Amino acid sequence: MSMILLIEQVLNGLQFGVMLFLMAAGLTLIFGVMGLINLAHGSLYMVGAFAAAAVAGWTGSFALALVAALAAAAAAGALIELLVIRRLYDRDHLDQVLATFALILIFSEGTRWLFGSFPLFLDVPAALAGPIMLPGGILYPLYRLVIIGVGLLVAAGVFWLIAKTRIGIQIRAGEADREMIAALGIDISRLYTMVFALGAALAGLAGALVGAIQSVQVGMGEPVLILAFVVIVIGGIGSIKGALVGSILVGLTDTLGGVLLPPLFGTFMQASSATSVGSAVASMSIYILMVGVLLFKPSGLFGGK
Amino acid sequence: MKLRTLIAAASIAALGAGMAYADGGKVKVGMITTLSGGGAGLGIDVRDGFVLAAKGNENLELVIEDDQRKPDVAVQLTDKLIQSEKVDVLTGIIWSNLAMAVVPAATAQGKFYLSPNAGPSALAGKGCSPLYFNVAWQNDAFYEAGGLWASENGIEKVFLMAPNYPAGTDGMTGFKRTFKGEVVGEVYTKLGQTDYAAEIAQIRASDADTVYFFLPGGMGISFMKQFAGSGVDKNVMGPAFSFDQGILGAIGDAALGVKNTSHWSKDIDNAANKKFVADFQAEYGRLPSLYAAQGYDTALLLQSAMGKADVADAAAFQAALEEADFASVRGDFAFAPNHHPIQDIYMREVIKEGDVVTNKIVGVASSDHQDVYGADCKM
Amino acid sequence: MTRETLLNIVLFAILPATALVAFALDEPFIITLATKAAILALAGVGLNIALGLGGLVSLGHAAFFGLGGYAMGILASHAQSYTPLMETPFLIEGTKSMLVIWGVAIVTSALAALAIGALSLRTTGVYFIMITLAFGQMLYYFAISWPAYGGEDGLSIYVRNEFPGLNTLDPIQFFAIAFGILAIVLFGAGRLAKARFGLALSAARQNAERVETVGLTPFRLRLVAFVISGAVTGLAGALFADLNRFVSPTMFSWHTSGEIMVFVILGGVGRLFGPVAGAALYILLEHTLGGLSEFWHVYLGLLLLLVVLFARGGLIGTIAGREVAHD
Amino acid sequence: MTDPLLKLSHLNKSFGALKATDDVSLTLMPGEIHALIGPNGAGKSTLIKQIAGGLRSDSGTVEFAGRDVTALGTVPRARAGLGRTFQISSLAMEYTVLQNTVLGALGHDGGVMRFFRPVMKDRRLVDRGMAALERVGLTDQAAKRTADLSHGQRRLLEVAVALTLEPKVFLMDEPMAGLGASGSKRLTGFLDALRVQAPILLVEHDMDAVFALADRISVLVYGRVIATGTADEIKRDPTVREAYLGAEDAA
Repeated sequence: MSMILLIEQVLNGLQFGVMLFLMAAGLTLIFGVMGLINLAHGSLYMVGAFAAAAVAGWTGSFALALVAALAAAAAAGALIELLVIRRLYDRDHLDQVLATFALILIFSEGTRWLFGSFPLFLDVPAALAGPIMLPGGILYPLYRLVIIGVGLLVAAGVFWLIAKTRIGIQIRAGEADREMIAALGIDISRLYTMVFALGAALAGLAGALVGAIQSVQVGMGEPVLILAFVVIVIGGIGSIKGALVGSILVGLTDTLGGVLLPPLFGTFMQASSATSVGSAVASMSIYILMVGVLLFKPSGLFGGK
Repeated sequence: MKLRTLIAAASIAALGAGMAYADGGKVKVGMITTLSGGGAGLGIDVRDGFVLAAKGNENLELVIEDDQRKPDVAVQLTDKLIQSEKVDVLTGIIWSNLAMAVVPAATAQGKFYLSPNAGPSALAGKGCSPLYFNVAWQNDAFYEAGGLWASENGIEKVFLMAPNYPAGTDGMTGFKRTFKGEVVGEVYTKLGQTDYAAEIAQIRASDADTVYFFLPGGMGISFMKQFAGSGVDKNVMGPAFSFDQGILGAIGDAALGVKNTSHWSKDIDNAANKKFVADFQAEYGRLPSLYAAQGYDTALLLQSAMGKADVADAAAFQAALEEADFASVRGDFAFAPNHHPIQDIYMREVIKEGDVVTNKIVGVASSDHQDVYGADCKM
Repeated sequence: MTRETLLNIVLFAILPATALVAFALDEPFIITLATKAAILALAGVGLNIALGLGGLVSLGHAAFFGLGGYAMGILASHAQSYTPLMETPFLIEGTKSMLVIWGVAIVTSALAALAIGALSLRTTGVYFIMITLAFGQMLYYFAISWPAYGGEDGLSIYVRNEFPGLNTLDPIQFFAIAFGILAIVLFGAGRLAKARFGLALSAARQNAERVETVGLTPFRLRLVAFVISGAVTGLAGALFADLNRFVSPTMFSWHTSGEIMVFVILGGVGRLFGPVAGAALYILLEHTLGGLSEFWHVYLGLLLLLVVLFARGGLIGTIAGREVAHD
Repeated sequence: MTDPLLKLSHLNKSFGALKATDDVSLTLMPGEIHALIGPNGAGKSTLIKQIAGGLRSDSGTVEFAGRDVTALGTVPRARAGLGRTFQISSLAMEYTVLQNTVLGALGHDGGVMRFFRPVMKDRRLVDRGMAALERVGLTDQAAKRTADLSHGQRRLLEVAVALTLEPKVFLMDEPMAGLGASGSKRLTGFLDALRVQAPILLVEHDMDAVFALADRISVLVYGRVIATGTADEIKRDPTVREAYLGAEDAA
């Protein structure tokens, strides 16, 4: 395999990882602050993508579509937080898993009811379409580079938010000790709604960005959700740094595993069976990675407790 | 999910067949298809096509059930339709894996099964049954035709891609069976994968002149959008499944110029097809897909047999079905001895008609195409 | 007699009563539904041993359900095609005998549970939920991409497997088999909960430190519970495959794990008959709501949400009230 | 001279910069009650965890009945005969009171991998559980849910569970807390008699009980044992008065 191809694949893995981070950041924040497992996070990703596709269809503007995705996902997040999620904070994980599993069913079929069963159209804006030439003669899609840029920017924003702002201080206080923030005179329920809406908005943004190069359809959030869970478990639940490291790790493992494993198996197997066995192992690779990490660090790479 | 559609007011002329019914001859049809969850669009089209063709036939009673694309649900619905509803004929399954579960269960209980979409190789060969008729295609047909067309049209080096599951690997095997050129790369992706950046990079790095792929549903949409954005300059070919009307709307301009093989296209020039396309648009307000065409043909076939024999007489009804005496929207249509179609497979190209992205026939890829599994079929 | 005991008797009687009425009315499909409920309840009873007694929230029980299913599918498909499963180092033939298939399903899923449990039980809380989910997904992707046994297409078995003295293709007789097993397992699970093992396991769920202090190892208790739980769910998987005469990777999907968990929750966590109530209710809903709307999952979701939020303790908890500690 | 049943030698434990246990050496002789006292935050709970096996020591050794158990965890130490009660009641709250003591009896008996016979019909275990309840005076509460017990009753149940283990050594973390005057007086009498069965390492805030019961007292301040001796010696010890009792008098 040529160096150029390898670099391109690493970029692909990075882009995938950055996208996962947008999902995982919300999940891990919500878990860290509120102690909640939210299986419905993938539905918020889907809400973002559908809102973006709908608005792009009406107005033709990708920028407006992104704004709509953020707004719709944040609103949907705030709504379910107020109606359902806040009743789950002091429940055990089992109730949380079940209730948010129920939310997935409602969101998926509700979206299908609203938008029909066919995938929607959402395209990359003309200005970002097509490839550009990178140093070293690598031809790479501009839009994917933009995704990497936006993702890293958002990551920096989230780190800044947590480290430097008032709400960040409150979030960190909440992670350390939930009773503490009440003692500090912070309106907990407002903080929770805000954190939840923030996580939802990040998921919605991811859905809209990815929707432009993938298929906007019902159920699109579930595979991403499971990967995002793998990410935060690897990184250590509640840790933003862990989410970032985990995302990149999973993105690279998944991309490079799919590329490198089949030829690797080809070195000691028949070509035809190597392709399918290699692909089979590649599709299991991130789960193997996760199990491996948990065996040596049962609470993830950056897990505190 | 249960829609009991009892259709009244027969109008034989409306069927364009112009024949008289045999006396009595009522038939109860059970349709099990995918109406909810992922892939529901395909089942809805098959249902709508079937209902359109059967409209006005009071001898045909239709019971529709939703399999949710789950094999276990499909098998249970089969039992239900046979045991409780006492249907005579089953139809509707979209997916090969569900067909593999339902068809043996139906024929083992002595019921006819007309497949409006899936055609797994096992059911065309060793597992064939006198009661099983495939009105769509054997799974390999579009791929074999694609390989033939590519060989005859100066394509030398292809890169193959499909999901790593049986329909995917079988399809690529079908292509390789008829393709004379060189396969320079072959990638099997994870089922349900949505990001194809890694594969596109491999395609770019290869010296293939053409990418031939099969990625059904959302996978194909994702791939095409990403491929168009990558600036890789290679021909794209595939079976019709990734370029059907329901999907083209979501891909948009990115699909323009793609060649795909199909047994049907809305511009096939015959009276039955013109009527079908016009009626379908009038009834449902959207362009028909090939799934709708298959549903429509299935109902036409069934009604042609109902005109000739009583379903209670299985041998006679089977013989009537074998004649395939109906005006298919595909033009010429006949059954091979293994009850799978002998039909022309066309090459289509994705074009833009006004604002609508759609398909246009550019030639015949394989005329009177027939599958290779019939030799194993002993019935 | 407590209200729960009375309720349990009613619940226990519902399935065979439904099947018998359907038999009298010649409605074989209703019998098939009752059979499905009995088998899914069995899977739930399996999960409930880990979840209810042991407090182990496993989101990967589809792994065992699927393994049981594939034990049936692989053995029966080899018997169907008269090809041996393995020739070297010694010959293993396929089989159509339910008893042998059940044995293989139980042993396979127990061994898998031993391996998965030994690794997963090193973690707790969310990590445990997620690592079990990951193991389930691993098997799911493996089953899809492994071509030997049908991959995504799954395996079709044309005729149901054999049970001595019974015609298994007759719905009512197959129901009798499934319900018989459910009854035996319910009895066993009830005894287990009250036996030494159950006392210690349940104590480990309530307070692991306490159990350690009296000199017992929570890890060992949980691992054994996980193995028993996996084996029961695997047996249910084999029966489910026989009900459908078909297996596919769907049995391994995380939705299956979620659904088994839904049976347990709908009925009531930790209640012996909870999964029976939950599975019966689920099947009932699937067929009544399914008849009302294409979008019945919305209603199922709403109902599930209401149960979790407002009817804690599930169906049995709502009707029978707080559980009294067993004597 | 007889050998000590429990012997701590130069135990250390730090949490970051904080030295929670600082070179602690202690012994517990057969038949004695050895009380461990000290102000809040002196490191008593940390030390108890190190002895019981829930917390690994940075250095030093724990010997139990002549055997080095430093490397062992909670379970093997419990099986070796260390009967511990918790400062904050640690019981199976959904169970009845009797079930909690039967659990203890089961732990002592071993043989937990039995899946069929109802444990509450196992005469031997139930009798042992009832006997323990009788000794602490909880017989009437046997069928009650543990969660419904008062705080004081839970403390007694803690002791009862420890009794079912028939340990060689008792490790009791504030058993008097929340008992009230008459309750602690009764428990004091009970512990007084218990030392014949097995010696007790007693962490306690109730000074009346400590001075009434303890054969020896060790004073822990900032993780260090600043003095060990009889009640009279401790009362007279100037460093103790300054570091501990003085502080209490002032308060």
